[in-house]
Amino acid sequence: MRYVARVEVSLKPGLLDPQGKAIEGSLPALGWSNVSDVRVGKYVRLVVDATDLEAATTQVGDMSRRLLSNPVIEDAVIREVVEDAVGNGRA
Amino acid sequence: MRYVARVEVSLKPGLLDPQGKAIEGSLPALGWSNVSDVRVGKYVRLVVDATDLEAATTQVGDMSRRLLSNPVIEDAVIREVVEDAVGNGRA
Amino acid sequence: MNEPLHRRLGLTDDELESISSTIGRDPNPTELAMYAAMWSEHCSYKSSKVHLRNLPTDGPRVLVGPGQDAGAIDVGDGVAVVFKMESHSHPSAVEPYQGAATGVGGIVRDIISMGARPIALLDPLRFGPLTDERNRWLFDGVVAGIGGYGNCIGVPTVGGEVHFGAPHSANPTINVMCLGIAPADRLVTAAKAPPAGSLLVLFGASTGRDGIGGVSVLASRTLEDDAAESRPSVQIGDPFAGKLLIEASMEMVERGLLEGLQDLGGAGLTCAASETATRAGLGAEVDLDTVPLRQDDLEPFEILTSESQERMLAVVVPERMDDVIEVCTRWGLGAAVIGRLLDEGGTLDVRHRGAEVARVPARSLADGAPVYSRPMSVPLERDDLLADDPTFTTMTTPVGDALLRMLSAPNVASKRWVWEQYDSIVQGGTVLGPGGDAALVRIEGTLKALALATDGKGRYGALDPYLGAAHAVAESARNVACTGATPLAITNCLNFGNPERPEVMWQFAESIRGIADACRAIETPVTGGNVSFYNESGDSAIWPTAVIGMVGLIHDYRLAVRHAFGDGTLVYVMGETFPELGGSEFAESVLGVVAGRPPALDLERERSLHSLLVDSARRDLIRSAHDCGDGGLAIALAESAMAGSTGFAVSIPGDLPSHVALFAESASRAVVTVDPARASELEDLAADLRVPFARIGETGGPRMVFDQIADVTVDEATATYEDAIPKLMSGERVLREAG
Amino acid sequence: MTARAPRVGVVTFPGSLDDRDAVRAVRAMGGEAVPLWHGERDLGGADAVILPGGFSYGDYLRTGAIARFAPVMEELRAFADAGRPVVGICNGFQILCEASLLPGALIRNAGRRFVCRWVDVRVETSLSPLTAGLVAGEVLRVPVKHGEGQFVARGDELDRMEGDGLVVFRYCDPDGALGAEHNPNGSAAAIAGVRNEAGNVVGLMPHPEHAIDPDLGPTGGQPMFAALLQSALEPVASGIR
Ligand SMILES: Nc1ncnc2c1ncn2[C@@H]1O[C@H](COP(=O)(O)OP(=O)(O)O)[C@@H](O)[C@H]1O
Ligand SMILES: [Mg+2]
Repeated sequence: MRYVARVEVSLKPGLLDPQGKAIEGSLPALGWSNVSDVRVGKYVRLVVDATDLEAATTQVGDMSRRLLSNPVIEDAVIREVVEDAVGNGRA
Repeated sequence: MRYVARVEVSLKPGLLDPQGKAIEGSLPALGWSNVSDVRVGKYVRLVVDATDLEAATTQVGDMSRRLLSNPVIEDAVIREVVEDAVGNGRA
Repeated sequence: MNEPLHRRLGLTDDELESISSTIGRDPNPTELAMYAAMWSEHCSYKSSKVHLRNLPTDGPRVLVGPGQDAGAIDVGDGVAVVFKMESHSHPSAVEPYQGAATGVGGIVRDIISMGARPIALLDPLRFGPLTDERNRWLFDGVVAGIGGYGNCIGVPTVGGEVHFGAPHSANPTINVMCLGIAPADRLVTAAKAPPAGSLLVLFGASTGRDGIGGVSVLASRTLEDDAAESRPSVQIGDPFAGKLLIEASMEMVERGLLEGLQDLGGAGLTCAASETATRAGLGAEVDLDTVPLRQDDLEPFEILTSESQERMLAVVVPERMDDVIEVCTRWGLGAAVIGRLLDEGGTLDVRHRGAEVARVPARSLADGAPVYSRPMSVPLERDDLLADDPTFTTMTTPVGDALLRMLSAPNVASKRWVWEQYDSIVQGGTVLGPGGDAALVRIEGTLKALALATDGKGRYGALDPYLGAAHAVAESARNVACTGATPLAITNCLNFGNPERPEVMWQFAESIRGIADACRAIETPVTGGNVSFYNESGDSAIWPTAVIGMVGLIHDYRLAVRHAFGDGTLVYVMGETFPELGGSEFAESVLGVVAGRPPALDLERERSLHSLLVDSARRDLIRSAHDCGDGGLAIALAESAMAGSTGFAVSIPGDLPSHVALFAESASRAVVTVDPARASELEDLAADLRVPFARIGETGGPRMVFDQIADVTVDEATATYEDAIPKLMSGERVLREAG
Repeated sequence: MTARAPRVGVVTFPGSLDDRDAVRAVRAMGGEAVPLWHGERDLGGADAVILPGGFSYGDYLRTGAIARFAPVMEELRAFADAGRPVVGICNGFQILCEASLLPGALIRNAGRRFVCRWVDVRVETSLSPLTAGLVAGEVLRVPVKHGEGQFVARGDELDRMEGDGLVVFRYCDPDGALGAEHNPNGSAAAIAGVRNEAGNVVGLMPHPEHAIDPDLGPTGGQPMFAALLQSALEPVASGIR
């Protein structure tokens, strides 16, 4: 079975997020002074072939820790693992 | 009211995603040969002060188009706009 | 975990006692954290100080010697050159991209704090073999991190080196050197004594909970299993803020707004405030409530020891404050008055929420750490290693094959993969970038250029730390001289294992002795440097690695000599070749051993060679020069041929076996080419300077011909040399995406 | 014709790096350089404007994404609409694309990594402020240094650009031949630089300002800056349309 997974990787809370800071700094000049706490992360979408949803989820979790993020500075959160509707996985 | 919004920005399908390709290329060596279609995007999380959910959503949509993504190369998807439970917005 | 707090912070019982007797009471936890940071090995140099005193630090050109944020020399025309090298190995081992990036940011701020504009970076690096997945991840991330920061702040990375050795697997060695220039009369140094009442102004990024205890936890301990615990001390770099910090600082210095300027590095605010006060010979008060914070729930000790990046501390007289704020605002940087220098007592008085949280003598933090004379002993395996000399093995591999094998050995192979990831031309001063013997960066408005090279000899150091360190000085000076520049002064980074082990301490002392002897002979004083200990895991330490950063000067960069061959010249070897394959690249990559006695070093001969190289450049006498380093004569010839896409035909004189003659790494040699019409002039000069020489052949054609020994096309050699590292790094088999 | 030295404005954004180099290049080629500041709505009476290379705002969100909102950009848009010469180099090119003053966009290099090297580019049209007076087919040697220089555009947009002759430079070998091995970043159709319809706005990834001084290397930037100084004094571009 093919499953589509979406993983969000973000800097650990407390660590400086220069990207978020830069965006936040630019917003008032664009007329949005009501925005705060901007954080930017990575988002990874992939297709995994697995026997069932559970197996797929376990593997994605494993990958998130070992490859998609560096646990020293980042947290990875699996947002979604769903069965791939025809062709959905195609990027 | 404070609302937390999450926006995903990804390269348009068809554009080469070197990061996704690099991750995909490194997976087999780590024992995952069942993964494909890896795409890496950005994910932005922010807190917006607005009168209600609709206003917040409109503003986030606006920001996504004008600043957070470049429509020539990227798609932006608002994944979520929810009322900020106490302190959630804090990074 | 019911260890007492001071031990958990890395202080010994004796150190605690010394603190208590200094302040006349038991320190409170905040004070303890401040002392732990300042008295850490990284900040206090407590194990290395007794040895560092033996380095020569004086010379007619030295403006600022060791002890300041960076050293400085006078290069004439009222220009001061400020330079320094530092390590960022520990953070890079757990997060290569950010570890390396923040290493660049840190060394750049050292230069800024002297009032100098950074104009060049170099990055000497050591990794374990690239056949290992984790080493590739580290290599990839570190190089990307150095580029990520250096490219973004607009300081060209013009040189460096990369070597690979198994002992660096668990502990990569990441050093970065920065060089800047300033009008000599505008250096910000201790010479200027700020008056009491001056304001302490913290500007740049806000302070967060990152890098708490970085120096005491990461840099002053080994990376054992408690790595997980030390992990949060890695910081995230913000090169954009770093660039703004450069511009704002330069503007303040140029407008004369500052009485002093200090970067916030290891031990953060505690270090900056205590050193500033100590240098001024005054006390200081700091109010932590005025420090701009990223999170509002920081404890006093966290604010005091946070190593958040991209911050500087300025000393400003009140009348200048408005101007300082104006500059910071224009560059989009926050600035806050966090305290002032006080007349009385010399104490550092820290307040938080209206209460006093620390009150200690500033000088005891900055200068009061104990100085240790740690026990030393010669490593047991040393004699065996020296006895097992590969110089005397018989050779079965054909020389041509050995040559190609060595050209593809990662230590020798082209480092283009690395330096193409660095902007080496921004600022428009790069006369010679990466790829040659030394980089040349011109001094704007003059015809002068600074020559820069870094060298460290890992294998030699492992076999004989004294020789290893002395060779590193000699080779870096030779690299500089090859371009036609006169070596002037060095900085260094000394990377070693755990100093509490007597063998490591012995290696360290021997290395210092080697640097000192070589620097005295070559007349290149030491203006500063950095010591990085605890580079080990379990009982396996890195190779003792003394990395030298050499600075030289050429008076007219239009006369600079390159290493590439041109057509129709005569090829000379300057210097003499001996049967010396101990610790050589040939021994490692062809015979598979790291053993033997490293080549001897005659510093008088070395100096004569430098004179020859500098004189012939000044007279525009030679067409190319390239030193014989790793891989010896054969590799030097091949590198010059590949650089100029021009072959050669040589025959090797003497009666050494051909592989010894070609691959021996005897010191004090260079390959030089000359137009036939000027050959006798070169020979006369060499004779005058008593440099032994041999004319071995000529340049031209598409082949590299070693008479009767080997014959390889330049194209084949180039393909082998250029493809080696990209091939090892390809297949995109790289763990974790950096950046 | 005229004795006046052309005035070329060079804008400094927070994070601009090659602004000083661009100023130096303008001066070396005989122009008068006018430093401009991102926060001012004033082009200082410039005859032409350069947006220089660097990492404006750290390029954190997307290259050029934040810089395009700078106050000076409003002035610049009017200046460009009036047909005056505008040149974007590297980050400047990225800013012009983000601002829709040029077609297409620039994304991460196909090879994923930053690349700093000398390349050859082939002039594709003389209808731009950097190529006026040059002949199509001419090859110039200049350096590139960027992490996000892969030019992309939608398929139909690319066709239109080719049809309208909007491609100004392509990466090539020293003889002008194209090939993947000469394309440092995987750009579509080996595109190194493009212009707008009117022909007065041009952007390129290579750095001509770093190829002026023969003591430092090849001088492929000289003809480009000579063309720019020439174009700066010419009447408002109109015939190009
Ligand atoms: N990490 C690096 N960063 C920048 N340049 C490098 C790096 N590694 C090697 N280089 C460059 O490659 C060239 C060859 O390096 P190396 O073989 O170490 O020189 P040498 O043996 O003469 O000291 C030098 O110009 C050096 O500056
Ligand atoms: Mg050399």
